[in-house]
Amino acid sequence: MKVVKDAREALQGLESGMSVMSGGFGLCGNPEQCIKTLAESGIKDLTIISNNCGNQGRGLAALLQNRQVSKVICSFIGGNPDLATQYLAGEVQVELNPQGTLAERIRAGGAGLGGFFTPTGVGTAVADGKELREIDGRLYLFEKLLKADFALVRAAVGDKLGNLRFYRTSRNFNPLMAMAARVTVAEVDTLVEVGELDPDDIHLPGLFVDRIFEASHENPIEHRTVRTREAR
Amino acid sequence: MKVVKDAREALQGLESGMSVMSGGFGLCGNPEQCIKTLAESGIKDLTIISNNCGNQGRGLAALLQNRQVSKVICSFIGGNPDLATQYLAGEVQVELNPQGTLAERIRAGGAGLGGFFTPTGVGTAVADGKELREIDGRLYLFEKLLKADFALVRAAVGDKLGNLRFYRTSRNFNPLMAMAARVTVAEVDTLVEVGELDPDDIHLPGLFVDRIFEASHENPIEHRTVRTREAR
Amino acid sequence: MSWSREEQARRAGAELKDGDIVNLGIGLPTEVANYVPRGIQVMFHSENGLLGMGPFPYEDELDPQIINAGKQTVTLAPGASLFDSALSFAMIRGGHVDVAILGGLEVAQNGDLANWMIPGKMVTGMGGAMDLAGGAKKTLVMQTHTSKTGESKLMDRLSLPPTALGCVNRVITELGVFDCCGDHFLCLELAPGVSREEAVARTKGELRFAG
Amino acid sequence: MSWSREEQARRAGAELKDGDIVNLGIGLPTEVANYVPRGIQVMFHSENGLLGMGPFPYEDELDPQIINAGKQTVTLAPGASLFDSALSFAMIRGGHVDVAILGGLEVAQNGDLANWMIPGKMVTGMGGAMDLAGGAKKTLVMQTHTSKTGESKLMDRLSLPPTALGCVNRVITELGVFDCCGDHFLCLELAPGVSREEAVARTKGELRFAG
Repeated sequence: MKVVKDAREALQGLESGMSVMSGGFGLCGNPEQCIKTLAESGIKDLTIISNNCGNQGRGLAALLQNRQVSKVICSFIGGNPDLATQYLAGEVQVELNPQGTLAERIRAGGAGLGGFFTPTGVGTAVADGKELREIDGRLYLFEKLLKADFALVRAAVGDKLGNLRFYRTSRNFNPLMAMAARVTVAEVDTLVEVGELDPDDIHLPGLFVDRIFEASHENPIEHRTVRTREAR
Repeated sequence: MKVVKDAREALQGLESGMSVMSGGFGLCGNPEQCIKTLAESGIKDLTIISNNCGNQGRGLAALLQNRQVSKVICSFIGGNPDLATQYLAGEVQVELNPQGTLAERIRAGGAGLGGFFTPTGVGTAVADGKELREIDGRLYLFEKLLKADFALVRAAVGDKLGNLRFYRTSRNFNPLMAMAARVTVAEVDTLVEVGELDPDDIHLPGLFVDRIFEASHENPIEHRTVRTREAR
Repeated sequence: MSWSREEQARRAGAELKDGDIVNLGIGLPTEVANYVPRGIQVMFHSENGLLGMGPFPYEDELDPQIINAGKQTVTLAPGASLFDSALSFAMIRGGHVDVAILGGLEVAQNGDLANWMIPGKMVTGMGGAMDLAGGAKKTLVMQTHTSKTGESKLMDRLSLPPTALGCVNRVITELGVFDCCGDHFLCLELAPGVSREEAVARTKGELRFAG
Repeated sequence: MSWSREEQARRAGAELKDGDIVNLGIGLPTEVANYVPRGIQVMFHSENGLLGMGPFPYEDELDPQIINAGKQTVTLAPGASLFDSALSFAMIRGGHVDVAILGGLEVAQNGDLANWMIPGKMVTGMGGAMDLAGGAKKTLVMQTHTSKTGESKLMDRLSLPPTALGCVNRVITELGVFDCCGDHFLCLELAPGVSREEAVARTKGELRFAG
C-alpha cells in the first residue's frame, strides 16, 4: 500500500548523491515534513531541483546550512542568502533556468518527452551552448527533459490511492514534479478514503504517487502584506 | 463580453479555407451546436483537427458528407466510413498522428513551444522525413506544434469569463484545443455567473476562451454496452 | 487442443500484479478485465482520459459521457480520476502505466509489434496504439498464433508496418505464452495438448523452450 | 519636474484595456494594480499559478497559501483560477497574457530588455522574467530614465546581459512615454515640465518625437 507512517518511512531509499525535486514557490506549498526529515538525516551531496531552494533561511535553505547540497537547479536565488553565499564561494553549483523552462523540462521528464523548443532565452546567456532553431519563422532554443530520483510534494488532500488535490497557490510545481521522479512522496494536510474525492476534481491522479502520509504544515508567510479596512 | 447568443454568433469570422480544431473523442464531448451550425453554413475547404473527425456518419462526419472538408489531421479513422471513403478516393487529405503526439502537438501550439521530441513513432511510418535524435540513450522523433484559426470546444459548465469545467470523459482534447487557436469558442451545458465556480476546480482558466454560449447537447452513444443485474 | 479466447484472457489476467496500472486494447484484451486474479486490485487506464475504469454500467447507470477508448459506455471505479488527452498520454509515454495488453497482427522475436495497418487493406489509423506499445513498462500482446490462412504471426522479423520497435515483452496466443528475447522466442508455457513440435511448426521465428 | 512613482504607475495603468490579462512584475509595476482606469476590468495573472489576483488581504482574510510571484500575501478576485506552473507559463509563452508590465535596468531602442542581472553585482536568477518579457502580447517597461550616477538606461544597445530580445513595446520613465521603434525611440508624451532637450540629453539611444 502507498500509505506510510511518516516522512522517515516515506524517504526510505533516498541516499547521498541523489537528485531530489521539491515542490513549492518560495515557502508556499513546501513538503515541510520531508524537508525537515532530510535535514536531520545526514544525507548529503544532493542535487536539489526546486524553483527557489528555500528562502530567508527557511525551507530547503536548512539543507544548504547543513552543507547537504552540492548542486541546485532552480530559477531564482534572490532572498536566499544561504544559497547566494555558497554559490559565490563556489561551494554549491547553481544551474539557473527560466521559470517556465524549468516547469516545462520537469513536465517533459514526467511525460516521456526528450525535450522541446522554447522561445524563452533566445539571445541570452541561457542560450549558451544550446541548439537554436527556426520553426515557422520564429527562433527557439532546445531544452532537455529533467527527472529526479525522488520528488517531494505537498498537497492539501490525498486519498489512499495517491489521488491529490492542491489548495490555492500551493499547487505551483508540485503536480509536475510528482510526474517526473522515480519515487514520488506526497505529504498531505488531510488523508481521506478512496472514493471521497470527486473524480472530476482530482488535480493529480494517484498513479504518479508512490508513498503518501498525512502531516501538519506551518505554512510560513514570506511577505506579510495586508491592507486595513480604514484604507478602503 | 465573451458571452454570445448562439453558435452562429460564436462562429463569426470562420471562413472557407481555415483550420478548425474540434474537441471530442468519437462522439463524446463534441461541440455539437458549433458542428451543426458549420454544417449549415456553406463554409468549405476546411482543415479539421480532431481525434476522429466524427464517427458513424455523425458529429464532424456531417461536414465530410457536405464536402466541406479538404484535410483532416487526426489519429483514428476507423468506424468513420465517410472519411475512409473520401480518403481512399483522394478527395480528402488525411494526416494521421499517434494520439499522444496529436495531443502534445496541440498543447505545444497553445503553450508557445515550437515542437518536441517524442519516442512514439520511432521506426515506424510516422517517422518518415522527421528528425531522429538520441537523448540520454533513447531515440526520439521531432514533432512540430499545431495551431488553428478556430477551436470549437464543449464543456459542462462555464462562467461568463470563460472559465470551464468538463464532465467525465468529455474532457479529452477540449482543454488542449482551447489553448491552441486564434479564436476559441466554448459551448457549455450550463452558463453560470462569475464567482460560482471554486477557483481550485476550474479545469480551464477563462483567458483561453474568446466566446462562450449555453447550448443543449444530445450526447449520442456510439457503443451502448451494459450489463444486467442478473449477471452480477 | 489449444486455449479458447476465454482461457487466453484468463492467462493474460494472471500476469497482473496488485496495484498495477493497466491499459487494455480494443478487442480480446478488453476481456482481461473479467479475469483479474482474486485478491489483487488493479486500476484500468483508458487513454481517452480516465484512470479507474469500472465494468459496463447497469441500465440505470448508463452515462453517455463515461466511455472507454473503444467508445463503449463504462463506469467509474472507486478512486477514479478524469483528465485531458495530453496528461493521459503523459502517463503512457512517461512510463507510468505498468502493463499494456494489446492485440497484435504480428510480433517479431526482437519485440517489434505490428498491429495498426495492413497496406492496401486496413485503414483505421494508429489511434493510441503507437504510444501504448512503446510507453508502458511492460507490453503484452494477445493474438492468434497464426492467420486464418495458417501463416505464423510470431515472426523472425515483421512483414507488416511496425507500430513500435522492441516493445513487446510477452505474447499470449491460443498455443501458449512466449517471451520476445531478441534473436528468439522463449516458450514459457504451452496450452494443454499443444506439443512443442506443433508450436515450433506454427512459429516463423526461432522458438526455444524454458527448462 | 518629472513624474513621481505614483504618476508613473497611473500612466502605466492608462495603457490597460477592458478585458486585458495583465502580469505585473515585482516592485514599481506592482503599484499599477492601484491605477486601473475606472470602468474597465482586467484580470491580473501571477506566474506562480494564479489568474485573477485581488488586492492585499484584510487581516482577517490573510491566507499564507494565497501569494503572488513576489511572495506577498494576496486575495482571489471573483472568477479567479489556480493552476500549476507549467500551465501558468503556457499562458505566458503561448501569448495568452495581453500585457506584461516589468521593471527594467536597461531598454534598447530595438526593444531588447535587460532586467535580470548585473555581472559581478546582482545574483538573483531570472525567475519568470525571460518568459514574461518575451511571451506577453505587449511588454511595457517601467524604470527610471537614468541610473543614480546619471547614465541613461534608454540605450542604442544594451550594455547589460539581455533578458529577452526585441520584446519591449513601450517604456514609461519619470520623464515620459517612449516606444521602441527599432533604430530609435519615439517619444509619445513628456511629463509636465520636461523639455525635449532634457529627454534627448538623458537618452543614449536616438530619440524622436511624435507629431
